[in-house]
Amino acid sequence: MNEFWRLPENVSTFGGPIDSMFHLIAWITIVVFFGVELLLLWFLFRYRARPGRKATFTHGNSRLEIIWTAATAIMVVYLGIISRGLWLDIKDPARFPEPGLELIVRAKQFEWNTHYPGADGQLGTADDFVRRNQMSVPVDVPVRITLQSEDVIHSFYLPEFRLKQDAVPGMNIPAWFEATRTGEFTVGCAELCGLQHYRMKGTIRVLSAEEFSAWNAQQMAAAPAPGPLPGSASNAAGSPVVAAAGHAH
Amino acid sequence: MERGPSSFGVYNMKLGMWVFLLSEVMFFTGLIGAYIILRFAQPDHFALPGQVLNVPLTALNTFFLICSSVTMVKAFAAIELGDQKGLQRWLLATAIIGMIFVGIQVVEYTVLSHEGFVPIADLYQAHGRQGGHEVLGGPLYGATFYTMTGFHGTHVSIGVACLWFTYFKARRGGYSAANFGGVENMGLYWHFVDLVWIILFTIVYLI
Amino acid sequence: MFDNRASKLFALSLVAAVAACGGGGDAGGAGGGEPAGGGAPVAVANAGTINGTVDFTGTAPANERIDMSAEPTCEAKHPGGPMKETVVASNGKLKNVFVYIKEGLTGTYPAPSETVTVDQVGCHYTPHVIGAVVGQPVAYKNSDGLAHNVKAQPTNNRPFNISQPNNMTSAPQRFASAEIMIPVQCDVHGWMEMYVGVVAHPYFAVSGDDGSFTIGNVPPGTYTLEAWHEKYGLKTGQVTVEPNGTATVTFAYDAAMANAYVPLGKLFDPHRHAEPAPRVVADASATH
Amino acid sequence: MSTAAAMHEVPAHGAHGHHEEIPFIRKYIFSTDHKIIGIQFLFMSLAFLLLGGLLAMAMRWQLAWPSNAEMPMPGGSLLPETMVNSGIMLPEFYNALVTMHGTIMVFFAIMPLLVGVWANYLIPLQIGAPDMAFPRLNMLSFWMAFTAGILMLASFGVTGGAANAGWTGYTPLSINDVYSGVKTGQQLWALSLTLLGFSSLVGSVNYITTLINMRAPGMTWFRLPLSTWALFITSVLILLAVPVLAGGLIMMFFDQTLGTNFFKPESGGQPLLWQHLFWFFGHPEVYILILPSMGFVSDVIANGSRKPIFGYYAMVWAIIGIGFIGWIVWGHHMFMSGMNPLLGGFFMITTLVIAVPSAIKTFNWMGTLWGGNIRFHAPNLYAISFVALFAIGGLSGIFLAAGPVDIPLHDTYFVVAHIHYVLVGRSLFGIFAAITFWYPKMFGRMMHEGLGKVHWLLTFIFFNTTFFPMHMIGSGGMMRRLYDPTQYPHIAQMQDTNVFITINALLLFAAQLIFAFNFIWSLFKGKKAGTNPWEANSVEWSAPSPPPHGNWGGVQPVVYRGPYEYSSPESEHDFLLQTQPPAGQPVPARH
Repeated sequence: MNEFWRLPENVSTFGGPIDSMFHLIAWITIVVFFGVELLLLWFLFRYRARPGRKATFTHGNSRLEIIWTAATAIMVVYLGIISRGLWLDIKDPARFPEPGLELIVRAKQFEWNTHYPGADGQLGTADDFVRRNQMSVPVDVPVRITLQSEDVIHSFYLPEFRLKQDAVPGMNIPAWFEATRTGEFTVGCAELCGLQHYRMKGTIRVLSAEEFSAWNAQQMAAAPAPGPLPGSASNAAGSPVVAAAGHAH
Repeated sequence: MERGPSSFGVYNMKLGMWVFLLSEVMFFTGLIGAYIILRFAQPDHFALPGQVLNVPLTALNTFFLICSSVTMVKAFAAIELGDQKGLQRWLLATAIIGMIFVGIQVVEYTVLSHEGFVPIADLYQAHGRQGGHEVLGGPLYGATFYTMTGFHGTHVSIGVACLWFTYFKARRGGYSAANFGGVENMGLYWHFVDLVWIILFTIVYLI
Repeated sequence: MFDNRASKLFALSLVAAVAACGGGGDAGGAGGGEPAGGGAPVAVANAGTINGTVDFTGTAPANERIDMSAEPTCEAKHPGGPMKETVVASNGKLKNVFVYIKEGLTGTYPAPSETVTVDQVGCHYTPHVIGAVVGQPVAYKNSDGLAHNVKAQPTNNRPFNISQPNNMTSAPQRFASAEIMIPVQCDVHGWMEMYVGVVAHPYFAVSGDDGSFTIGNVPPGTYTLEAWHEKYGLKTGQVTVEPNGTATVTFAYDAAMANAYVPLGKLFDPHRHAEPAPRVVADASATH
Repeated sequence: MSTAAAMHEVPAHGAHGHHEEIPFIRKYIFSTDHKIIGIQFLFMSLAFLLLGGLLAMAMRWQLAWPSNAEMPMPGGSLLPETMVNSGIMLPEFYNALVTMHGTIMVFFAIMPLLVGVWANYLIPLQIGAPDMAFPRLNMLSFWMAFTAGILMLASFGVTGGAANAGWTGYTPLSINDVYSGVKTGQQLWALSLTLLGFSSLVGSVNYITTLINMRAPGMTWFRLPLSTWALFITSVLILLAVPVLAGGLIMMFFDQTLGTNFFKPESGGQPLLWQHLFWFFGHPEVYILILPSMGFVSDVIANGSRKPIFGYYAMVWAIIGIGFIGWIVWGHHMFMSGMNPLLGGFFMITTLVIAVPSAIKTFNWMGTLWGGNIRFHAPNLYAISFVALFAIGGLSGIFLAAGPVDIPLHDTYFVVAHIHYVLVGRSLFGIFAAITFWYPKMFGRMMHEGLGKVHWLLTFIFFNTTFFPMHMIGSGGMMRRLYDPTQYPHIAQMQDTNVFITINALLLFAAQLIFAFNFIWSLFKGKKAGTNPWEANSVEWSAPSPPPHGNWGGVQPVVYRGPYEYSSPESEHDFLLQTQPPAGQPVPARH
């Protein structure tokens, strides 16, 4: 089925359940689809107009109505219940696993700037370092990210991780993922965010624990974050954190 | 043509007015809903009732509007009995009270904006820079306040215009005990505007 | 709804009006009303030249290294590793300083027809600082073969934002009023930035690698020059240009001025060409 | 039948005399006749449909051969440098195309085609009323819609170009030209939609009043044809949903123009507030765009299979049910927006539940075909393919309704495929069925049957070849509104599919020209149609084709039975007009 649906390879822990649910729904719908369409075709052939023949005069059948209403209702409610559970496991902050690494992903037209805690392991301190459009995370570690936006709404999209979450200016939106294998994957923007929306892409590198700590150390030594241009849109919008905290008099 | 054979028992104009008012309800629901959402999401951008707004003045204004509803009812009652003079008198009263309401609202706006309570962020900050004393709440408060009350004010003004139209038509004897649809619809609209104001007053000024 | 158009029309009519009376005022003025090129010599009666240098004392701070790894094609064009061009100073001379005649000019100077072109190579703008006459066409060229966008954020002109998904040259942009300076940036490559100085006459220049600049074809007279640098801010100087003579001027910048005030989007005009309505009123009341 | 026909010969002539009195301008331009207004809406929205299609073709071209100077878009050289530069379409223009295609198709093509045209044309005819309750308001409604359309088109010409923040106009992109590069265009967008909102509001007040108040004697609620039922519920949805959008649009316009900050985060505004307001309108809107088609198709299928609609009451209650549940599902458009996930869980359930009434309708259409005597005339072909495609559109919806599965699919081409199966596969096929079915009533001539069948076949094929593959590139991870898919490696490898889609889209568009030709040709050359060419039952088929001013020329039709009494033993034919008096009862001449 995968090559039919062309799902990208899955490399996150919750990607598996999502995919199996996708395939469950896919199979249900395929069965229903062929059932309906074949029946339709049969009716079209069997009851095509022929001279001197009158159609059956009936206004319907209550038992049938009840049966197919109930059947559909049961199916969708079942789907609803199972999908709600999985949904909350992925999206509800109360159910997030204990993070091994916390990052801020701060979006702006048209960059994904990932803030790393730096030496003191604390975000929002002087020694944080920022990587533009290139994330690196350790494998098999739950990574918790806080999504922020400097200007418009962006959508943080990791196809291979089955992760998508909007970044809304003025909000701090939590998300998490845990990579299951090392490699280099795509970071995309899934919400129209302006002229260069299609170029708002980056890469995420999943490293082994050792590689990551080495990379982290090297980054802490390297250059600071590039500042914004004077009078550019990025500081016009102001820091989302500040905006969230309210207006300063 | 006025009413179809298997009709609802209400003539078209009246039914149409009811249906129209339904959509008006949704319009104000949208505005008020937006206000409530914003106020809950950003409490520090809003002031408590009475801190900025002049509640007593508006309370008086509310009282006037309620009176105008009463006079409107009187006008309708009068024409049902075919009392032309009564109709004209009460319509006139309603129109005038309506104008008083709008007038007071204009005064309120002028005072508030001079105090620096403005809907627009730039103006708001400009006022702060020019040493105007700090207004509680922010431009967001102003924006929601002026939008909601402004749209209501527009409805009242339109109502007043229609009232004058109805009044002059009444003076030409345009209505009778047999034909008072115009007055009735005018009343429906006016009571609706009144009702909306009572809700707005409660939510914006009191809560 | 049509606010930008309305305001633009208004501004233009204003330009016309002011220019007209200005032109009338200095009928005898040298070079008045004659077409002038962006720095290119045209016939001006016994025109002189201003030669100058921009000196720089102290050690220039190291420019910020750009992380271009996300854009390999660009990175490849910077053998020494991509750097920002905030301060380009070598043996005591400062590059990319915008110098223009601030006061002392009379007459009106129609926009030259030739286009000033800014190229985008290796995810850098070249040149990094340009000047243009009010109304002169400025075009942006993309030679990188990958997506750039050119976002100008003036204070007194209409902002624009042009995408260039591939090699191409943008439609020429014209700035309707004088402004020192207009920041231009690329949203795809946050490090890409350059500055445009828009003045109401052709008497401006940008200092080169050796810090030198030349403003040619200047009508005789005494002028106040102003120099602008994106990090070290403003300097002013006086020159007197003799008929057919050459005046020299030197601006001395100094590493100690690191946190100088750097104006952006400041209005400038020797005798109030092309200023938006509010400013005209304000200045008028100030000067009379 | 004969009596019914006889009953109408005389008034028809009488009415002709009546026609001469009305001067052309008042008869055809500023007309208050519901039929003329319906036809005005028809011409306007078909023009917009064509335009919207053209915009889509331009987008598809860019997606197949992205910013490729070797494959310049045909006619691109005619466009200004701000749209297409040296043979390459600029993102500015592409984003404007995305936005305007969506806006025009939803608000200026499909919505008027369903409501503006058929509510105006059918409601009075199907309930046996001489005209609308408020003919002048009706005229106002059309001319407001027309003005709104002009404003929307004008935005292409203004500085900065047309709106480019998507048809959903998400804030703050849509309110701040520093972010979008478009100021006037976005303002015009908001204004135009507000105006259109008022137009449809006035319209629905009219439809609802007419339906409640002006039904012919004997036309009880449960004798209404399903088209009218659907249009009634649709009008109610418009009445209650559009004001909310209008409120939001006005706030947006204030933000753009006055500098208020309802949706600007930097001074306390809430970007998500706009999404809530928009989708609170937007989801009922989706049903506004589908319910009428369900109605038309029910009528056409019953007529085509010469059989009473299966489970009429179930059908009516399904329509009403959809109308109600439609109000509490809007959040599924915001699963990824940062809305509280618990809220998301709630919307997930409601969204899935709304599948039930849709399923009921599908099964009932099948039941209607079962045991029928199916005639494959063009309208019925459209209607049957509607049922076939209805299944796909509904089933793909289940993927998106289930939150976890929506995570990878949200904002991808899977959504694009889904919405097009709904809006083209359902709404548009329903519209084609309706146009071909009621064309003879409108213009007194039949559309050419052969051309109709050809158009149906080609449309059906190319529609599926165009939109079905979008499901796969969607689940393959191609985001929507993407100017250049080849930028992403995981999408670039599906580029051949994009080319395939584009080629089929072009063919699909070409096939529509057949319909356009058929439509215009039949106006003049079509076979003359009798009063009841389809041998149908509902009241409009007892009026002359085209019906005169006043529809029955002063005669008040009387209704004796439901609209679906096909093949009833009561009649020697396989159909039985609602106005046909029971045997032995005389025709009452009412005035």
